Amino acid sequence: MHVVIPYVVGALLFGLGVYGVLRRRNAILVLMAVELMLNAVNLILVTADVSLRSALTGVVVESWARPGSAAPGTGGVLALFVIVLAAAEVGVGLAIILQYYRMRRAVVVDDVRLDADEERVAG
Amino acid sequence: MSENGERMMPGKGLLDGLAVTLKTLTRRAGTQQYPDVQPDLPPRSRGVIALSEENCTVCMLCARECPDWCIYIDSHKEEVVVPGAARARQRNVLDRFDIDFSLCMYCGICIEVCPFDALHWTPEFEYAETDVLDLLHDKNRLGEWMRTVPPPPAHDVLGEPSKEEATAARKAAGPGAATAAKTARPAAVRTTPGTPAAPAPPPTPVTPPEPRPSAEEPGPEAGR
Amino acid sequence: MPLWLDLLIRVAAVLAGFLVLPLVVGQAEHKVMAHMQGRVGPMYAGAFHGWAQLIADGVKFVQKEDITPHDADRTVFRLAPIVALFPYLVVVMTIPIGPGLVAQSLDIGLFLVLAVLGIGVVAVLMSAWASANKYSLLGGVRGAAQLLGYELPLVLAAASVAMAAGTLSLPGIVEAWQPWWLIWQAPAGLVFFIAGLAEIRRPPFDMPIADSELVFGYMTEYTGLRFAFFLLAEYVGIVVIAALTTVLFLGGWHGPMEDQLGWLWTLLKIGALSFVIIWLRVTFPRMREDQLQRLCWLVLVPVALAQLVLTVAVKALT
Amino acid sequence: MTVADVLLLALGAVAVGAGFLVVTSAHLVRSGLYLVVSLGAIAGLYLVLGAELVAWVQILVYVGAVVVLLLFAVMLTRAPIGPSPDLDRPAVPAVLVGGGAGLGLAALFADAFRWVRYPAPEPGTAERVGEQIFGAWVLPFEVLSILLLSALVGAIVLSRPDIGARTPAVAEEHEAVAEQNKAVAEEHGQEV
Repeated sequence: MHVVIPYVVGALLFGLGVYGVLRRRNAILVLMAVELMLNAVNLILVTADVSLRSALTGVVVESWARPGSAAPGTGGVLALFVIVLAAAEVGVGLAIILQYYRMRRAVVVDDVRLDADEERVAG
Repeated sequence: MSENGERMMPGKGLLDGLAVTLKTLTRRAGTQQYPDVQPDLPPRSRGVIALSEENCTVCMLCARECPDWCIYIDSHKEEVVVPGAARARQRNVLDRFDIDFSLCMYCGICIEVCPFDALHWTPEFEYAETDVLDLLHDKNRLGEWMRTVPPPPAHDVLGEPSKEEATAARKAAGPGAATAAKTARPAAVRTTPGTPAAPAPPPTPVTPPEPRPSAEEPGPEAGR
Repeated sequence: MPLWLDLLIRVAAVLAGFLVLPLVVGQAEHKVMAHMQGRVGPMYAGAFHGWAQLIADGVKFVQKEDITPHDADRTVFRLAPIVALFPYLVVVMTIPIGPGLVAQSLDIGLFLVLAVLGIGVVAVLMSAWASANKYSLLGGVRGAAQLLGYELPLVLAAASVAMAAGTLSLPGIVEAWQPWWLIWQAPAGLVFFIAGLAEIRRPPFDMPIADSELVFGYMTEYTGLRFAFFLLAEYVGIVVIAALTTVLFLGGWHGPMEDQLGWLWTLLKIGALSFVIIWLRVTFPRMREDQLQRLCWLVLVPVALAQLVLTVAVKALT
Repeated sequence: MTVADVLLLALGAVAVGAGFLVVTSAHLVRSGLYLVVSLGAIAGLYLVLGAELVAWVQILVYVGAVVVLLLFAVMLTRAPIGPSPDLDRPAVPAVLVGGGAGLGLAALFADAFRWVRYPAPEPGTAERVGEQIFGAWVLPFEVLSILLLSALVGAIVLSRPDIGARTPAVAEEHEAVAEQNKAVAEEHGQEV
């Protein structure tokens, strides 16, 4: 198989994610774009698991470079970790957004003023 | 916590509920197979209202008492020359007697107030129509329902004799026997049922011991 | 046997199971529910005791007008029933009926099943939001909260049995199953079954539908064939949950003469569990929304976690 | 071109196309649904790449939970049906940076890997991934679980108004009480 396909797909998805984060004003859409970026990274990790392993056969590497010695699947493990991280990130991120929405009735990122000492609104 | 304050086994209520439904599953269903099997209606079922035209005197009581004004009555007066009488007598003749069953709420007040037993309940209930206008039954249609009016329930054997019976007995026994006749109970003798009673049987003078149709054996079912 | 014939037979078998079993369960629900309520249920369609009622229903649904509300998001609205039905089709494919009798044996079949069942939530949210109806939206939000919550005990209970069997493959779990697991894995089985009921939104867990308060929840605006799809999804859901409980906790095809009659045992167990699902529906009233979440987080999740500990302990001792 | 290549191309096209719609669609909820499609296609890519477990975890966690949470939040924040007018900022910088990053990385990868064939991996089993996680990666795994726990607590604190967002007055009161408690505890500690 030609691993360049998933690599390029991953790169394009990452670009789309960056575009989305910069372009979108709705905080939830920004989160979605972040998910796209994380998935792009995951895809590249999993693909790297395929390509690097076959590229590195016969190459002696330091033990720290490839933990788990010769056992394959490290990319998959990292991808799993990233998925877990994403789940945690979305959980907290959405809690923040919903709390903000409850106070301000808005989820537009541009309007969030981080520097001002805002009066609190009881939720 | 149960009613007497004891703490029950947790989940017992859930199991009890399951037991109830399972028990019902094993029993026969109570569904009546109506179009296939005619329903066994209780006496005095309120189906449709029948009109005995001959009994009606156009007193308009029913139309006036009807809570939703669903009885329409038209009539005219007729002179009847009675030979031997000094004047011709006037008589009300019924032109129109309609009951709109799309309005009727089956309260039965018209039947209650009719002084001459011209209106009757019948257990007939299959008179649904596809057009609501067809639910206006005219007097012919109402008269047809008379076929389906069941005979009135027989007098309770153990009950007090009716007023008419008591009066008749008193008259027959002559003065002084009134008290005895009042307290006399008719003997509960099983007899063959009498003739099917007319919709409004005229009070027949009978003596108390005379056997009457017993309550256990009503007259043959009319109609159907 | 050539590959294409093999494939054809498998696909045909899965489709047949997918279409026939839900009909059987649906008819059983009609009749069992009726008799549990002292009625006789459908009697006319098909000469004998209304056996063809669901087919008649299907014909009726096909004839009905397919209405899409004016304000609805049309594409999403129309896609939702298919998305609701699709995961179950995939799940039916992986359920082993007898020894070697499975449409698609997978190394991590259990994972696939749990993952794909999770897609159902998306269908609920799609139909709820696209209907442009506040009852639908309320039902959908309830449904999402319920499905997300109950996925946790479902996965934990399944993890317990997978740990006990030492494999994630569904046929593998059945092969490893032993009768005493009935006691050992009983709490997990109970949790799985209850959480499964909530996952397919059957009464007493039908708050997302709740016809007395939310009209019909996220299905309010659906008519005709699309509504029939949702109904079919519900009945397939019953079959799937019963089948998964059978395979994971009741030993699938294990029984007397299991080499010849294994499939029969599986089907019998599925049927019995489907009966229990119907029975529960008839018996219990709908729970309140807060009771639902309380049951999930304060009862089912702790029980499932305790079962995991128990499983590990027994595994370590033996 | 092998079957795997065709699958990779098709799934990749779906993933990128749906991803494009995620970041450009003017319909809030639809963007979430496109995200489902995109993530599903990526799960398909994982399957082709032999990471079966990752694929199903992707479906279970991403499609089944993360996207549902996102959709849930979109609906809770009153997403309208139909396009929303003011979703986007000016496009130019975003296009420059995003396009640059995406195309640049793509060019880099294309240059690095060319059109070279790699042997298809044997499908990964759960056993192997398990060995990896609980062998080489057990420490990160434990750290992750702690992170998840803290995220859980954080989300609960944030979304519960009775314990999370407090008015300043109440907060000061709470702090005062906490300080008192601390002082009392310290005294006790000294006595003991």
